Amino acid sequence: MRVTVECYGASARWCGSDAITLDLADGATGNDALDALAARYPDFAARRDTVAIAAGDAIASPTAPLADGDVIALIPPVSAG
Amino acid sequence: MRVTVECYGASARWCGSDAITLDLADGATGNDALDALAARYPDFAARRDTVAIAAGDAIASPTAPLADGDVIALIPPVSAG
Amino acid sequence: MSDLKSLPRLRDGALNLADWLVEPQPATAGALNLFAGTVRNIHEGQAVRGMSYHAHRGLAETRLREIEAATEARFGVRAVVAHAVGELAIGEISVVVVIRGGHRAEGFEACRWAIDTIKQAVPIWKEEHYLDGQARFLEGTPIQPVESL
Amino acid sequence: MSDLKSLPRLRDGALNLADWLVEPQPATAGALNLFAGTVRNIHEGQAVRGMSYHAHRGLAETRLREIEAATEARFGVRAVVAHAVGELAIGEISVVVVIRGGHRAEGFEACRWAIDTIKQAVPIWKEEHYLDGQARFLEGTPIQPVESL
Repeated sequence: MRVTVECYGASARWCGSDAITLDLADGATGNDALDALAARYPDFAARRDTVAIAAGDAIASPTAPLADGDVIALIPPVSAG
Repeated sequence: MRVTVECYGASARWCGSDAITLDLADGATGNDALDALAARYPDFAARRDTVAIAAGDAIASPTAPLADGDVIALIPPVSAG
Repeated sequence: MSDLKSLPRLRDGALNLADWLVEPQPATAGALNLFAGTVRNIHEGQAVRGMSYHAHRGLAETRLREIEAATEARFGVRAVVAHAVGELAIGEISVVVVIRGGHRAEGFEACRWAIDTIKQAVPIWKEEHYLDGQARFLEGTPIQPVESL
Repeated sequence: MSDLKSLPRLRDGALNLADWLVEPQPATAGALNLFAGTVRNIHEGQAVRGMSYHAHRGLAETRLREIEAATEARFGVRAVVAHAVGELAIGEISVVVVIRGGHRAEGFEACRWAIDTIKQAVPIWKEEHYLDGQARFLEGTPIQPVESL
């Protein structure tokens, strides 16, 4: 299945792009998507454990299964204020 | 000697007037003025120890001697804000 | 824009927030803290219709400026404080503290210290007017020196 | 006066204080606390010329409203919060918290909690632009749920 990953804040620098398309096995979770990114982008791999995933306008569990066509967002450590 | 006492805030209620003239012995201090007021006004006597004295735009020591013609101010407990 | 520092800190009638916020934020500052005190419609269960603020004007002006300077020196911030005198209605502003500082930690501390000190060191007295027509001076705290607080 | 509660909390460009102070003080409130964050001209020794604020707009808007509601529930006050997105110059306002409450104790606590929570729970990222032409995303903190703070 195919999942689109939107890269917010510094995560776009770590992955070299604002949006990435991943081909994942059926039943893959958010964690599987993060693993795929970490395998591909060393700068992302170093920060993987600080990054949350959003789906729509909410934080998503990294253990929930994704579906074909899903769009998820990388939420790196925040610096609002 | 003669001293004028200006009564601020609730002290005007305790003494029944905004300003009082006291006749005091030469060399009398702020404390002597407060004693004279306490002797005359029971409502003031009950609050005497909570009241400060100002002279000009500063708090004055109650042990400093007064001079004929001095004007002092009663500063009862404050409630600014 | 007038030079705020040159104006009196004691004003007749309710304060207007915008008057006390006209200064620009210093380029080195990252935090702006404001506190304003307003007249409430109830006090210890009694319905209030308004408040009169009485002051020893000379000493109050001196003390407000001392508090401003002490706040700046203690916390390394810019401070402006002001207090109203006279009749105020419910919701109107009686006191303002504005702090401009590097970071929020000292901004909050400076703002809190300034308003706490104003309440204990400035010769101003609140006289509450109740809906039933009665009026009463509020109990206060014996006046403290600015630097003791 | 528009109904502030119905407007977005995330705004393009620098915030204007007056926009966030239009609501009347409730008659039961005696304290108004405001905090505003502004862009500083120096960060860790480097000269800064401006800041870009990037956001996950949908989640940031949701989180800002959650923080407003949580502040009101926790501290028994009225709260309004807002955050800027986009390019800001030195001295401009990036974030505002307005608290209207009964007394100053809860006003200061609510204001501090709201800004501390915004900094840890809202998906916004600061990109600093330096005088030498470089730019850098600031290190942040892993995003936290509002209610954990």
